[in-house]
Amino acid sequence: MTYIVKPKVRHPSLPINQLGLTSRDYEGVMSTLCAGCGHDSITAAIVQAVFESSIAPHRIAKLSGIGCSSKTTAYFVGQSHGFNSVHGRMPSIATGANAGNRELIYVGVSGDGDSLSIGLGQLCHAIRRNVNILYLIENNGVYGLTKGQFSASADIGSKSKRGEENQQPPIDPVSLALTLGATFVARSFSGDKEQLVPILKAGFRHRGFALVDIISPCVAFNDHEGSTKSYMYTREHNVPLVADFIPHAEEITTSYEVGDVRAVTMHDGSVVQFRKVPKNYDPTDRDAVQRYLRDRQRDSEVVTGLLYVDPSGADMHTTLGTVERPLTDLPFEDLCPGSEALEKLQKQFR
Amino acid sequence: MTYIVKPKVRHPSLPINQLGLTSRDYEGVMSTLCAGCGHDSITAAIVQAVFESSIAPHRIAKLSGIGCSSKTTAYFVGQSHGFNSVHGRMPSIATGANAGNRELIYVGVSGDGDSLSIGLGQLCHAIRRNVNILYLIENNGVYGLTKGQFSASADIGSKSKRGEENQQPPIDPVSLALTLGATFVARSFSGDKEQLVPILKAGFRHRGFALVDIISPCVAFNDHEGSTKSYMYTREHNVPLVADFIPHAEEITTSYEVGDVRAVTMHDGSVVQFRKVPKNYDPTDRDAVQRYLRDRQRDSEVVTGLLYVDPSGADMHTTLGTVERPLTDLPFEDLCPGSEALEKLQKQFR
Amino acid sequence: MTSVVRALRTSGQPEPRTRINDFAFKIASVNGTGSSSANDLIKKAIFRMGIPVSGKNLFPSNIQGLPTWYEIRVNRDGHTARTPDFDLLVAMNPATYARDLAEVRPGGWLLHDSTWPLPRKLVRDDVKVLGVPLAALCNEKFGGSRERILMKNIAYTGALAAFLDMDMSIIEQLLGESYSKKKTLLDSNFLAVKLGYDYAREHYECPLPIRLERMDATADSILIDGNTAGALGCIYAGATVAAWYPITPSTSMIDAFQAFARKLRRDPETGKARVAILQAEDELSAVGMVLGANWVGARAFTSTSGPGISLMSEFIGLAYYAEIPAVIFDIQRTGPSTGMPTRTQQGDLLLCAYASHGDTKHLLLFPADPGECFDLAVRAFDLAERFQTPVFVLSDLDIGMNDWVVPRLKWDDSYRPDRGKVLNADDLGRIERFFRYVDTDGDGVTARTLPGIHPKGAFFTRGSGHNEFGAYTEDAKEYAEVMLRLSRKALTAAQALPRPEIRKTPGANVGIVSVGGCHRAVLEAMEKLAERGIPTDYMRVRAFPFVPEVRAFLESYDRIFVVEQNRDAQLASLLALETGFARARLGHVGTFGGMPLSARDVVESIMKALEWRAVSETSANGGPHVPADDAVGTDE
Amino acid sequence: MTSVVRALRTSGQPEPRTRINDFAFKIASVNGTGSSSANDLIKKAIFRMGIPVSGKNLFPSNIQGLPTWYEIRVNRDGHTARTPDFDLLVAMNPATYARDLAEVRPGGWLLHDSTWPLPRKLVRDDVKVLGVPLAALCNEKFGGSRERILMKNIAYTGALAAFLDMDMSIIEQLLGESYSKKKTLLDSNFLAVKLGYDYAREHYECPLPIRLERMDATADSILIDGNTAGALGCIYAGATVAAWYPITPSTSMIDAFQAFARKLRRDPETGKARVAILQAEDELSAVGMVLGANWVGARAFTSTSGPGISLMSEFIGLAYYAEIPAVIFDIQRTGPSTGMPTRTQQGDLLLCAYASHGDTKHLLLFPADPGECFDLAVRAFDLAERFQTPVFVLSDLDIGMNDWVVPRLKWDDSYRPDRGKVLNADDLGRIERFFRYVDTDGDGVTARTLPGIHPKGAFFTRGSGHNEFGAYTEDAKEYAEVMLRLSRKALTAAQALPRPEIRKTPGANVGIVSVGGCHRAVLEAMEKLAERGIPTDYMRVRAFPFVPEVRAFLESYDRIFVVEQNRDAQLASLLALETGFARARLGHVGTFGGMPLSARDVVESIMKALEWRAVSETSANGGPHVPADDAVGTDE
Ligand SMILES: Cc1ncc(C[n+]2csc(CCOP(=O)(O)OP(=O)(O)O)c2C)c(N)n1
Ligand SMILES: Cc1ncc(C[n+]2csc(CCOP(=O)(O)OP(=O)(O)O)c2C)c(N)n1
Ligand code: SF4
Ligand code: SF4
Ligand SMILES: [Mg+2]
Ligand SMILES: [Mg+2]
Repeated sequence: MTYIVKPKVRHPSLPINQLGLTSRDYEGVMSTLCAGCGHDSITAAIVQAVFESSIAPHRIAKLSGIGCSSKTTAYFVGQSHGFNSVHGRMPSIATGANAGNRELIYVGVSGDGDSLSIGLGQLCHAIRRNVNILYLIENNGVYGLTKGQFSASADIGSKSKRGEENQQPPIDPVSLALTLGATFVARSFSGDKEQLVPILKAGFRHRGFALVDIISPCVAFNDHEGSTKSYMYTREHNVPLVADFIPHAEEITTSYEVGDVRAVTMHDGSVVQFRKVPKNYDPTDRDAVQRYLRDRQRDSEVVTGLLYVDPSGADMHTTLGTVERPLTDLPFEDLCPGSEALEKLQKQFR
Repeated sequence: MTYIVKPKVRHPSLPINQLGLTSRDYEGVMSTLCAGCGHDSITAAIVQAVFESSIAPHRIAKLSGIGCSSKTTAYFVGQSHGFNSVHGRMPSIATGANAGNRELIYVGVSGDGDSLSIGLGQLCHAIRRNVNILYLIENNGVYGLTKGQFSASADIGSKSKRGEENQQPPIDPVSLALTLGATFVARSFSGDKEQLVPILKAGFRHRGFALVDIISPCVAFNDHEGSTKSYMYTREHNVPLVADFIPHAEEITTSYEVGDVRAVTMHDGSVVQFRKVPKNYDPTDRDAVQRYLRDRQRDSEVVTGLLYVDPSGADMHTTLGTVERPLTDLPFEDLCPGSEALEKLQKQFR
Repeated sequence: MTSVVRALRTSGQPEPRTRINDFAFKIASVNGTGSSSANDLIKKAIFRMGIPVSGKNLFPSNIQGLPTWYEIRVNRDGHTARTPDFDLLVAMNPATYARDLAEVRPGGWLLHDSTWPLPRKLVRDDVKVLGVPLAALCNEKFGGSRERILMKNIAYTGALAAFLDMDMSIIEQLLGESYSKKKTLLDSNFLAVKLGYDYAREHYECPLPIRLERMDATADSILIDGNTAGALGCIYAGATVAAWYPITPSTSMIDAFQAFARKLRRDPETGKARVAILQAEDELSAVGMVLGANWVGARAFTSTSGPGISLMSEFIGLAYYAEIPAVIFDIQRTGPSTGMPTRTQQGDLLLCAYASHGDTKHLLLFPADPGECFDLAVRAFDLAERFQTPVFVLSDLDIGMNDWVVPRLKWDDSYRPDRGKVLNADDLGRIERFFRYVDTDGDGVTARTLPGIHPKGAFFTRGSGHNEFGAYTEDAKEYAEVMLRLSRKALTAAQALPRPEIRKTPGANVGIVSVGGCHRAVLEAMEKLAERGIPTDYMRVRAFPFVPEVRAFLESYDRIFVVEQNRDAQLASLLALETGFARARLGHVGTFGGMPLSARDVVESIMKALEWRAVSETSANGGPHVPADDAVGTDE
Repeated sequence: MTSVVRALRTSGQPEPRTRINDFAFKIASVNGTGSSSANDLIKKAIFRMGIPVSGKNLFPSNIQGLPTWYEIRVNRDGHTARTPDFDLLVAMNPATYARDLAEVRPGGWLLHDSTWPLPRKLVRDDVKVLGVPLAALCNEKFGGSRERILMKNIAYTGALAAFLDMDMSIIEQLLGESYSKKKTLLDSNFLAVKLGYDYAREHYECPLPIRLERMDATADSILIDGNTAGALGCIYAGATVAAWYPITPSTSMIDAFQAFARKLRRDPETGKARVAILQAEDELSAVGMVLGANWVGARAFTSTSGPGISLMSEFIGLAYYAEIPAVIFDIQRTGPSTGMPTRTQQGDLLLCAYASHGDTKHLLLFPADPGECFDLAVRAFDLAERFQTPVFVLSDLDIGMNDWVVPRLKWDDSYRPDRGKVLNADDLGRIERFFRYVDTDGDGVTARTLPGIHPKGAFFTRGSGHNEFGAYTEDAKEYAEVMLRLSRKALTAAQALPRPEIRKTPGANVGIVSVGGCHRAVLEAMEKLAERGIPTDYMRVRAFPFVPEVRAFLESYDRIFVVEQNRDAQLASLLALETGFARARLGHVGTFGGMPLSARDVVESIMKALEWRAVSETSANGGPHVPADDAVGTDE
């Protein structure tokens, strides 16, 4: 069985981006996921975000673990390298890759099982290192690929397809990330492309670990009555905050009544404008954000949107003090001290 | 080299507990740690706590990972089984042991490296399962046994012996545990036995995961000027909350002005009395506690004490719905359905 | 392909006109369309007709929309290993028409949905076409697209019933059992069956020359998969703790254990569970839980597959060195790495035998079919506790997830668990002092104690260097003492393991060795070889480490072929290491592409090897590069 | 003990009155008391005198307060393997007096602190006592308990200098170098030396019959440990990413790499680092980082020990199957499990060769000393990139953490990294389409591309089943194609690996095979065996998998002994598996108690085996249970 290549008929009408590419140029192979799977909608949002951001496809590096969600890296930006690694260990691959070549644009796609069960330790430590990557958790509350067991993000009382109730408290990646000092934390919903795309664009620009927890219903195993990760439940309990992303050098046109809007400037000069956020909601105040989320949670509301951002946080390379140029680009001459140096330094071993 | 047995001269004067045992009966083999190591003070506190709680030594099960801290399970209660397992994976051993025999009294001893680096995933999931165990993190900010590398609990700016400054944000087990829904969270200091002992006693009684993060200076590698885990630094920045532990059926004598004290009753009827806590500090209000800790933290104060307790939380067995009797005690007859049943149930395979 | 092979391939052509209870057919469909219940229905109906049958489910690592196949073999002589020769193919998936058609033997049949005209891809002049307008028939009778899709599959069951002469009363009965509580479903299903059945009989001469006929060969048998049987074995062995992390193809074993436990492990008064099933956060944690539970004296196990074993490696070494019982089921799948999660292989033999760093050796059990999964599961717990060490039960996807015909499971009510040398409170009360690792009787096994029993029983379990008293040591002599005793223990254990199964044929000077799921294919191959004038003797190893008679067998033949389902001849490797026999003299025969082994694979490779007389030399240097390998590997 | 052995043990008794530059002594002290700097001083002074010397540090897995030993051997012929025969013992630790005294050879000397009367435990009539009141001398001159303790150790250095006739000017020079910036420390240290030196000369006839004499055997050599040399190799190979998790005995390799990088890898302008050193949260993460870095084209490595390899197993399988370069240093320690972290062993050979589930085989390099750690580190990166697979450098605690005399390290400035088949932007621009796993030239190695270079270079790296085009597959044929190519690749790789070192002796019909750190002990043993009329030939394997000449060597002798430091004859196992040679014919000789191998261990076992003429039979069934094993194991 070889992979199914999508027919690439280019409609002359298709809009093109600054690189002269159409959105079709950012697609990948045909998805093999179930019809209606939330993950496919996220794939579509990624394609749109990368296209609109005019990123050269081959400058992107796609990383994932194992799971239905992790498969999706094959379904977007076919002209970029992808690494479908092992279950739960993608964060370490990403960390090493980024250490070697800091200039690539990294996007990691994972699932709630991949990131919150087997991969929890690596996720936490990648956040701690503030590795420069856009990290997506396609969160459906179950292990889809292994047929629907509860994952660590399943809410108490949520029912499985067989009718069992989950009794264990969930691990919420958002509050976890905030507690661990993450510098970019968002939650979204696969069904809300309008909200998701700008978050992804901002995430690509963020210099550091950008965590986006995306509720992404599993139609095969967790989209039924009584599940708290179903389309229906999420739509009903979703409290969306909206943010617009204005890339660097694009003038800010949209404007709202003062107080209603709050703008945050990213390290590269692009701006994130928050609207439809509660009065004096401050996306740069970690504690305030945490408090707000917990309060909403108590009324079992699911707040989505770009929730917290700290554009000034030091990423891994800043902490390591590595050269600006990717280590992979350094000429051997800059790396090997040569025979003379070897002669000299051996004095200490005499 | 065989282990060094302590000379057991029994002073007739030594006080005895309800079981007629003296504190010497709760000691273990001689410590091989560095003179002055904080871990040894914690060992002493454990001995006192178990002695005063009149727990039968052989009903205790001691578990640990690998590290100087993990070695200490050999240094207390020599008449109980100990399991010095592998690095960072003790929580899973404890979970399985507790699943098999829920009646033993489990104490796990770990280090900041053991629990927050290699063992972080297992720690988080043991907390999530609310395994019934008193879990100690002997926290010195370094990997002692491997000679002083920074651990994940090292604070930003803390200096190593060689003078390097740690640049990565620390993982704080206390706020992590609170975020993950832990039902018993405390922080203490190896140098404050008076505070530590009652916390340990309460922890033994708590039905569920009792996390005690204990700052325990490493005199060999992290007790110098500039370290935030040194005796000096901790003494200077310590904000101790005090709680008394009154075992079930012991009448509550001590009394304080109202408002100044707050009592929490554990599931077995014993009572924890909080004094020297800020006005209307509520150790059962998770969010309030988290807010208070972060505020103090901002002024780089280290709050110690029994910080949060939820005596009503369902432990692992409650969630699993297992029988009250330890599974290890069930007679084989109750476990094996026998030949007739086998005959019957094979109909479905015809 | 050598002449021999070609000869074989076409041997028996042209077909005898009718073949009763001796044929194979394959159903190609799309996963997630409910074809599996249709396939089960067919398989079970044949079984109830008293005819030996087997089904091989070739499903994708995907939940919905990809190609999936189901192979059913009927064989009156009880040969139920996979066969790659198909007499009939049911083509329900346009995406795979071409490759599916290619698998039909010359002179065979193709059943397709004739609602639409026959596509070019389904035309082959040496294959007869059977058209049944499944969609049309169902669309007429059923509403709702989902129902129509499902019923289409039930309908081909009806058509097959007609073509193969299945007993309709049995089909009715089976449907009745499955939908006893859902009358409407029962009706619609039976209607769908009838639709296909009647259409076939009206438009074609039924039955076909390949057909079924009631016989009485399965009365004392059941149709069961190894994961279900193994789970049942764990229940009967008295296992109280199961810790696991989902991974194909082991997941269904825990599902089965959970289902059995719900029925058989409830406290009659309180309704509470007499078992703890822990879904761990990963495999490291799962096996850690198993060690913890065994340490307190519970019978605990985990079930996983290759990737899980790799992750458990560190803990396995701890269990070996600290001497903690543990039962680990490895339902092998195609490796390395993630590999092909829904394909079978015997690729973890070497890993499991010596898992973890340092000098280690573990006990392995090799079930050959679901029946042995039940028996060896029980045996595994006894061995683990008796020898205080990890015991691996090496099953695989084919045994674990496919239904096999096996004798009814038996249980001896006098069975009591062998807990090994465990001192109870009285024992401890009597002795002066307890030392964990002192070998009093020289068998390498030392007494252990459980926590909470008695103060005198206390000892310190550690993976660090320890002497026979259980105390920490860095002393070479003390350390070596314990390590040499562990070697002694392995020798004692080998004697207690299941003996190899040996079958002799008069005049045989070729020996065949195999393991696990290869068994049935080898037995069939031996018959075929005998027909070709090549009598063979046979040894199936059932456990590791090996007893001396294994070496004795190897030494008694000019040519030895080791049949196994992996690339690198891992069983041959274990034989060479543990018996001292030259690896170069062990010919490697097997497949490793993920398909269950067939007798043809075995016969072809051995014929070829005997022709070329070159196997040993080749395998000597090239290790796995026995030409046979390549041929078979790429034949599939 | 057999007669032969006893004969050996006492051979050469009574001692010749004087032995120049040919003796060994041992210093017993308490760890954390600074004795190590004293021991280094002694060792370096002897080295500077131009005399071959070696030091073995036997330290506990503990930070302070437990017994620790340091063994120094001086040998004019360059035999610097460990020797268990000590002429002199410095007893600084009352806790171990008894066992320490027992290690002195009859007629030897004991140096103790005579501040206190000679304890009974230190009395042996065949050992001469040298009393020096170290404490008294130091308490008189120094204040502060810490300083007094430290100086006591420096003082025995002085006494030894007198007894052994060390060159004081060299000691002065060495102290000057270490304390160039700390005048006061320099003075106090030299004072302490003088105290011991003068007292010894005033109260005893100095030097002793065992003494030093300047020679010129180390002029072109250095005194270095393998971890430092290996780290330097990584710097020179151009490694830019190191990911690790602390574990004895590998930690010092990363420490050294960090130290070298600080000096040699700074951007002259910005002072920023041209290297990224990542302290991971565990070994799974460390190796994951190494794979990630190699995937983008950086030369990345990790250094760990046994437990780390076990944890890395799953990722190692991914690297093998997805064909990602990786360099992994395994500084072996005594296993299994935590084992004895501060003792040496060669216990991970089998694990590393076939790590991970499924069919895998990895490239291994075996340095014999620190010099080879440097060379093979560089070689490892070339091989990993050329063959796109993990390469293990199997060092051990003895090589990695002890100082060895080796020839000065050389560097050829014309060296350029071998990046293997990596397509650059131009290559990609030219071709029509890129397929990752198509083998164009039949050597089993296919071209790879790096991310970010060119749109056409894009491919999908996966550990799941894939065909030669890099596409996902569950097809047996496509899967097998790739797996068979990987076997082909291993054969190609074997040809590119370091060849075995072979030494022939006229008339030898006994062959010895060994690996890594056994080398020097074996060379010395060969001389001793020759003296006893047993000429032997020798092969040291330097890499795995093996080339055909390895098998050829095995086939040319009546008796083959495989010398290695583990219980289960792991090298013999690899030889049996990969050459096809009968494991039963490979005699196992070795120690596994954690002490570096000595020539005596080898000679004794081989003599014994030749006496008993029983090795092969025994090892046949019992596997590792060659009596030699036991004897040596428990001799230590
Ligand atoms: C080491 C290992 N253990 C188990 C598995 C089996 N497995 C594959 S995917 C998966 C869970 C996937 O869940 P999630 O990450 O939520 O992805 P989803 O399918 O729900 O999108 C598991 C357990 C594996 N591939 N590797
Ligand atoms: C798998 C594995 N990796 C690494 C080690 C080496 N190691 C032993 S203890 C330790 C860290 C201990 O740190 P911590 O838990 O903080 O204990 P401390 O010594 O500081 O009390 C490490 C890395 C090991 N034993 N096992
Ligand atoms: S199983 Fe669930 S997660 Fe997987 S593809 Fe289907 S819907 Fe999506
Ligand atoms: S090294 Fe540090 S942690 Fe370890 S024993 Fe010494 S003081 Fe304690
Ligand atoms: Mg999921
Ligand atoms: Mg620590």
